[in-house]
Amino acid sequence: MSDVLQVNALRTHFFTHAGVVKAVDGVDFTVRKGEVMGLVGESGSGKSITGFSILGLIDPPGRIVDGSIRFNGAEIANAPEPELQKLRGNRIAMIFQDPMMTLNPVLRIDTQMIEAILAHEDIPRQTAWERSRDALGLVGIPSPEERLRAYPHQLSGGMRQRVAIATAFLNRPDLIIADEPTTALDVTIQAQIIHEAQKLTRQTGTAMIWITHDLAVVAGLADHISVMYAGRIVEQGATDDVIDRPLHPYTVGLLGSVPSANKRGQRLYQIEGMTPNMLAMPTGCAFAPRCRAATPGCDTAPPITDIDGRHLRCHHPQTVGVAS
Amino acid sequence: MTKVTTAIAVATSLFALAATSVSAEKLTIGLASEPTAMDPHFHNLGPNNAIAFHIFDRLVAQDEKQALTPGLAVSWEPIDDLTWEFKLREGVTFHDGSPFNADDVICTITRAPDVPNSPSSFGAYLKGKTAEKIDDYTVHIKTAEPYPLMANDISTIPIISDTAGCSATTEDFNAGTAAVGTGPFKFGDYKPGESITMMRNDNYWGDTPAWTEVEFRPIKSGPSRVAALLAGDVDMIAGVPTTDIATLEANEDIQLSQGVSNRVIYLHLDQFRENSPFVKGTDGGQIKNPLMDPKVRTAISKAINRDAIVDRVMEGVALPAGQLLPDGFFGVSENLEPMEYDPEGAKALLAEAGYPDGFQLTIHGPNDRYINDAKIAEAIGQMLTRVGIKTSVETMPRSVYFGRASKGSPEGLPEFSFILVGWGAGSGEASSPLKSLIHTYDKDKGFGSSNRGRHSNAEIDAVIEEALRTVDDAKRQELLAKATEMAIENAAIIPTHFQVNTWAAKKGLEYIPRTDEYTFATGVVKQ
Amino acid sequence: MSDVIAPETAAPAAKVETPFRRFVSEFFESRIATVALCVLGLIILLAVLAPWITPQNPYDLAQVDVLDGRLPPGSEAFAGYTMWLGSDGSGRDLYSAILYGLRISLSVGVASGIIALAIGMAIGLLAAYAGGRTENIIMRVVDLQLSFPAALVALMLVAILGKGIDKIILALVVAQWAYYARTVRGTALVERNKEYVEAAQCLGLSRLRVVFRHILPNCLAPLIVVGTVQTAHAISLEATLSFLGVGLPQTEPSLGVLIANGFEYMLSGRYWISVFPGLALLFTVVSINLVGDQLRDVLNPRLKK
Amino acid sequence: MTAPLLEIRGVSKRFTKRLDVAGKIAQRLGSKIREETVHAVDAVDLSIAPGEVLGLVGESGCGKSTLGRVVAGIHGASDGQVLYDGKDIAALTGAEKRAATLAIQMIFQDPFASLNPRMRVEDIIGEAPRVHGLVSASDASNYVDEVMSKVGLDPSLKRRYPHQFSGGQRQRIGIARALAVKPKFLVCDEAIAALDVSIQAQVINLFMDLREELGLTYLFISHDLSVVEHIADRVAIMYLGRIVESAPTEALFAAPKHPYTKALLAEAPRLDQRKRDFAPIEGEIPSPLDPPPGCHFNPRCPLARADCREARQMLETISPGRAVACHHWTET
Amino acid sequence: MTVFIIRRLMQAILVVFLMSVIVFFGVNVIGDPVHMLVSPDADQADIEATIRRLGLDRPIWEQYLLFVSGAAQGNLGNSFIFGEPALKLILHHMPATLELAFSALFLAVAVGVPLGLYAGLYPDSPLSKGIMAGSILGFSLPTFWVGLMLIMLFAVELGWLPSTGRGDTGHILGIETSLATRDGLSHVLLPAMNLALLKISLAIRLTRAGVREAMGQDYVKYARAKGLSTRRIVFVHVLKNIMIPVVTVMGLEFGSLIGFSVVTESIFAWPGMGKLLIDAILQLDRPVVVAYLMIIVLFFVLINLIVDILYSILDPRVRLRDQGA
Repeated sequence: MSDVLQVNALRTHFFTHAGVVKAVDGVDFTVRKGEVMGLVGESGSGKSITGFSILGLIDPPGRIVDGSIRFNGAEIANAPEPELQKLRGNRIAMIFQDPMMTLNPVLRIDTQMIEAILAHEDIPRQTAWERSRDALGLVGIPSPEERLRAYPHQLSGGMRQRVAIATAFLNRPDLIIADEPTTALDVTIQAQIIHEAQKLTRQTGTAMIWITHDLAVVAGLADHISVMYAGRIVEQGATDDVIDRPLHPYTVGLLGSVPSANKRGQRLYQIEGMTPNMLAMPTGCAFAPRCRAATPGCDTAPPITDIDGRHLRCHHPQTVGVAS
Repeated sequence: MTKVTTAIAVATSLFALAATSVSAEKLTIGLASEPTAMDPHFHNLGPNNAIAFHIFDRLVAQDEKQALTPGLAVSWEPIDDLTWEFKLREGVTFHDGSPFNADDVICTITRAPDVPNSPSSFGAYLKGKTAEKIDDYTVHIKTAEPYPLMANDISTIPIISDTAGCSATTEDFNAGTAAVGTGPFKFGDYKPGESITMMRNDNYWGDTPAWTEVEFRPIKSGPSRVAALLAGDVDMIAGVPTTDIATLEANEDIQLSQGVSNRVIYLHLDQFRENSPFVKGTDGGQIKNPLMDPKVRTAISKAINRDAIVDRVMEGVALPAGQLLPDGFFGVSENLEPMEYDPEGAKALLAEAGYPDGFQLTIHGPNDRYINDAKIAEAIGQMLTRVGIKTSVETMPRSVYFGRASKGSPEGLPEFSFILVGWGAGSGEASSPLKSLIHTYDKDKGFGSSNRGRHSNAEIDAVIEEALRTVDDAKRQELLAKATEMAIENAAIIPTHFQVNTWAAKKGLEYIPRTDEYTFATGVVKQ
Repeated sequence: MSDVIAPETAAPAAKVETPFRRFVSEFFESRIATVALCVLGLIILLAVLAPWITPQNPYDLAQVDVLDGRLPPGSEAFAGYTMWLGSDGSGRDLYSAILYGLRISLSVGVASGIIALAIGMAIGLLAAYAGGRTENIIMRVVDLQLSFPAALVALMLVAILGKGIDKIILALVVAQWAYYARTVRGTALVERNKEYVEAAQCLGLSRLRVVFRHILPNCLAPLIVVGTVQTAHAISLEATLSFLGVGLPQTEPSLGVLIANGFEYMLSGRYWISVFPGLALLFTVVSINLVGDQLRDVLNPRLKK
Repeated sequence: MTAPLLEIRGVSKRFTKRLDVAGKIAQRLGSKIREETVHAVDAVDLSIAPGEVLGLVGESGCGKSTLGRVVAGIHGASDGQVLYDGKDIAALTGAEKRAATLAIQMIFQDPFASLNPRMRVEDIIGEAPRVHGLVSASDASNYVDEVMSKVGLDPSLKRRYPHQFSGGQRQRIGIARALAVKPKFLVCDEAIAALDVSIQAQVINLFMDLREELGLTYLFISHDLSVVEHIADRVAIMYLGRIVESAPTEALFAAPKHPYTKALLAEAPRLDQRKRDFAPIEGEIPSPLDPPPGCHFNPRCPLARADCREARQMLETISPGRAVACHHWTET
Repeated sequence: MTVFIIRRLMQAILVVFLMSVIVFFGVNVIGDPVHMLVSPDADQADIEATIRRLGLDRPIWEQYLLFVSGAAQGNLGNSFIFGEPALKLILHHMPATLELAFSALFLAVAVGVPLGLYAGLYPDSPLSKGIMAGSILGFSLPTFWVGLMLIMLFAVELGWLPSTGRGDTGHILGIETSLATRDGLSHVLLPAMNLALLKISLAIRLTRAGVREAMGQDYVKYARAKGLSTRRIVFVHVLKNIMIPVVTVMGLEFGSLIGFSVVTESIFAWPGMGKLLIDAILQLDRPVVVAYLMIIVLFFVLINLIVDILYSILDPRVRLRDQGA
């Protein structure tokens, strides 16, 4: 399988009044064709900023300060705007968290879909309209012609997210970045959306980065999982490996925090403390202050280590089972 | 013979003047106030009359000094104590071509006092008068008592056409259909609030005006009016604000003309209430009204620095007043001079009257009626305060002011104690202010209608009444002067100054100033 | 993008960061607003100290002499002091008149602002809390009031009520209370539906307590913003009314009266009579508006990152 | 069985948008407008025993939060009764009423909106006990310290304002505020939904500790099945204003009866499922403004027949402690 | 929608009624119109005749009832001063005010929106800061003062534009307006600028705030993520959204334009309703004041209605709600 996207040592910092926020601070990963990569982290971990960095959608005071993003072999980190514009929505599409907020409320669905095609292809409007209609059909929207004439608020949340997915697939992109696309949805609707996304990626061979805080979602969906903490990927590997045999204490803790049938009625594993202040990061391992395995050696930054084809940033990999 | 040739010479030169100006000369005049209708009888008010007199003639006209001159009547005289005979001008035609005769006069006199919805009719001038047609060019007007002011009264009434105007409504006049007169200009266009346009009447019986077209534009704000003149939007403006006179004088492109008006600015003092509402003791408590004492009134007059008012407030554009009309008007006294400014004398008089420490007083005045009215009130306040009469100043829009000043108290009496007002003698002679301001208030006879101080002196009343019955001009003049002197002696009212009106025109034009404050297109001459 | 910055300031801070302190430090981030506040402070100070720092009491007719009228800046008055800004048509020293005028303009603005705020706040809170028909009626009245230009309402009222500071304040209050009522009601409605109000209900706290202790303090921020803007507006409106001849009395001039009086001198080259009060008005209103602008930025949660 | 601490009998909550005069005139004139009524809660019966944790599960808009607010006394019920300790709360007065009000407290979802930003933590926590005279003014400070310690907050931070705390800490403040009036019963409305996973675990643990320590009873409202499964003794599933199934937790997760419950369980993502195919049920939740006739779930239900569209099946007890509202539950 | 219109109409009736009472009795308190009307030469009998002619001798409530019964038949009374029906007078002056207000509105949008757009898109550029400073100034300057300065500058000093008056009129769609002639347009420009100044500031601030808010919205980010050009994002996505508040607010401000035209009209001697009103107030022409307010109330109700309809056209979210309710 070929690499669609290679991200190396990506750093995206925000230069605020209060100081520099290192939202993304050295992220590496690779996404291969047809593969789903789950990017997991809690709020503030920098997972969304990673997604926006790939698309070149970081606004001041933020910017990519370092690292490379190679898309289909070409370097796109800090590429000129026109070049990025050609990629966006065309080769790399994005799906956002809240479909209520992302669809422009005063423009009809057809306008918003057709413009996504016409921005990249010089084809008759009618053709673009037909392609939009077909795309809506593909994501399971009944009577798509009617829906095309509708305004976003006339559709339910699930419908809107289907529209967003259809729009993402309009130009047959090589990569889709989905940023918490189901967080705002109910369980049954979430299942529907994941179903459509899964179906389409399988059909088209499009690679996907699925950004979420919910380990359970990526467990069932992703081929690989990257776990982010405080701007860095702390653990990376095949889904089964990461979920079943986590190595990083943070991953271990995260998995332990998720309530499930076999822990019923017991106290949950608790990661003490809270997410670090992005303005005042601890030196060395960012997780050290909360880590049960931390030693004085943790105040140096852990290097990336490869263990069984997995990447890890930890001085003390947890080789023995999950804490419970 | 020489007389005739001169006349011809004048006539030809006039003709030549008229001929040269035939080439469409348009005059645009910025007015300070706006007429309320084109119906000459609708509203007896300065701005209305000024416009009406362009389109309509009167039997008797007034020249720029308000002296009576022949209009549509060539002559008038009393044929007995109670009857006046008017001989009408022959060969005059209305703008629509119909001839002018006695019928038009009779119908005018019938219509003028009684126009529907009229806010202020000409009734006052026609009351007690009955007109009678003797022949086509003779009209008799009768009164119940001897009435010397017949011609003055008649000089206010514009004559309308029997056929076109007499049965017409005010709206017909505004639309122009009924606005048919014999005057020097024909009705052109009337856009309320915007403009009034008139065309020259080429068949006018008198001197043909120099202007083929005249447009009047009401621009009420003074500075805007001046700006319009400076910007060249209008050729001439009336009512130049005193503040701008100096600058305009210095401006070579502008020609000013000034003339004293028939308007006196004066102070009325409460002389009928023991407890006057706006007079207080030095401690703020109620005291017996000191204004009833002639000494106090004279002291107040002495405390007023009339020259300062004229010089500082009016920027030199006014005359200090010592009586009710300026010199040159019928019935003024030659013996009266403006009261000398004498603050020490005023203080002494006050002490003599029993007010060595003065008292408290409020002066009330309008702020949008007379030239610089509020500032004058304030200046007077300052001056009185300096002699010990601690005066506060309250000015208000005339809409509020006049009603309160006339009958604002709970009993329907004049509300204020000490007020600033003005009086313009429409008739152009002294009986007008004497009758309305000085004579004892008498509702039934119509005397003292504006006597808001309620000054009352039987001796003066008698002189005034006698004058009003005296047809002989010389004798009447004497009586009027005498009444004036008595009133001033008594300090019945305290005159401060006479207004001087100013017009400004662009270079090459000049306006012949009028004492009645009217702005006539016919008065604008090319230099 | 809640992801961008998570301001976790729980790390022990040197001192407790009260909302007020935070507000103050944010306010002074803008240099323009800081300058404006200083200018405003200076203006207020000048106005307050007017009787002690002016050579003349322009309201005392015994001290005003018409013979001093229309003197250009720098002239000497009869009483001996120098009129640095010249005098007006009645002989008032403009420097003194402007400071006294500021007193009036500011007090008219502030008084009408405070009264309108109090009334508007009470009515707005009542509407928000009562709901139903009461709210409906109140809000219809507010809508109607708002659909009329304040200038027109004030103009009519002053025409009806007559002159005087009290009357103009009353007119301005009537013209402006609705802005406050709408603002309070809008925020109160939002606040009322917040969970902390439900929590207070759950805790059995009385209605009055909930309204005044919980909802009201949270409505203050937008009210302050509206208040500053409306105060500036009131000052300007008073000047306009005075210009139209229905404002304050001639002898106790506010800035508006001074400008209006000077207006007639403009074309005659006596610029100072109108220009200096005009500048004073301008500085006052602009600085209030600038302060208000910054308040809006600081207090508006929508612009917060 | 012990007597229930709290019992909900036939409680309905309707939100009606009435027509004003103008609306009525328009209606006369033939406009199609009408009064709108949202049946947020539709004749619900529930009872909760002392010390029990009842999990109330449903998707957004199903009325679970409204039901929680009716129980907590924030909304009045349109119909039916809420009985605390066997007494109808609405009928109580005076001291009894206050006691019942304070006994039932609520923990809210949004850790930002649920704390008054203009009050210090000590006031947020201490206000109600002081107002109700549970502590004297002089003891208030110590009392606040005590309550804060109980929920794991450092009492030295009590002079701070809410914005100076993290989401998880704020939620603890909210809990402390409720605990300060010594309640017996807590309604937790999505109390952990807005928190990060690692913080969620902390708060869940706190709830469990407090239950043990203070003998609290919970109505635990959540959309998250795994959380409810973890914490609740009994679970009620709600769909469009109605309870469709209730059962002891283990029984329910082992063998769901109602088709909706089944769908929910099947579709919730789980850690132990890998590379699964998501095969969701069709359709979306209908608008509560215009619910389908009969059984509300019928348009999406694989078992639906004609009778499901005609009549609603009431909640029916099928075995001790288990009830289900379905015409065809036996068919699986 | 129907409900909406009915509600508005009911409000209108109520307000018109209240307004008539307040104004009728209020104006009655101000002063005595008779003393404004009669010639100073008039004696007491004349004054009483005038009082009778104007019906002012009746008790005020009787006058009011007469007014109401007249109003019900479309007669709002005759002007004391002009003797003509007040309604006719006002309608006669209305076109001048409307053309002024429309010109000002046009200026406000045509100048304010582009400037605001720029200031919102580049908030940190010096030009934007200049625009914002200018807008504060525009906010703060009293209208009357600016009007005078405009006259001083453009009419007196530079002589480019006429200082006062309305100028020649022509016909557009059968309506007499000075917007149809060159001369007329040159007359409109200054007063319209004067009147527009405040609204330009408002439009700038509104647009800027809207743009800044919109630019931070997810839909803009999403549009960028779709690869749309900046031009399309700004002119389609952003502009269409901010036009909603801009149109709404500017529409509502149209009412205040008419209100503020009182000031502008008196400075520029513009023969509109505002000038008529202030004259009527100063001269206590009660029927005109009352009629003016009646008409203005109706006018405002109408404007609000139009704005609400426009709003629902521009914002699809509102449209649906209207159909539902």
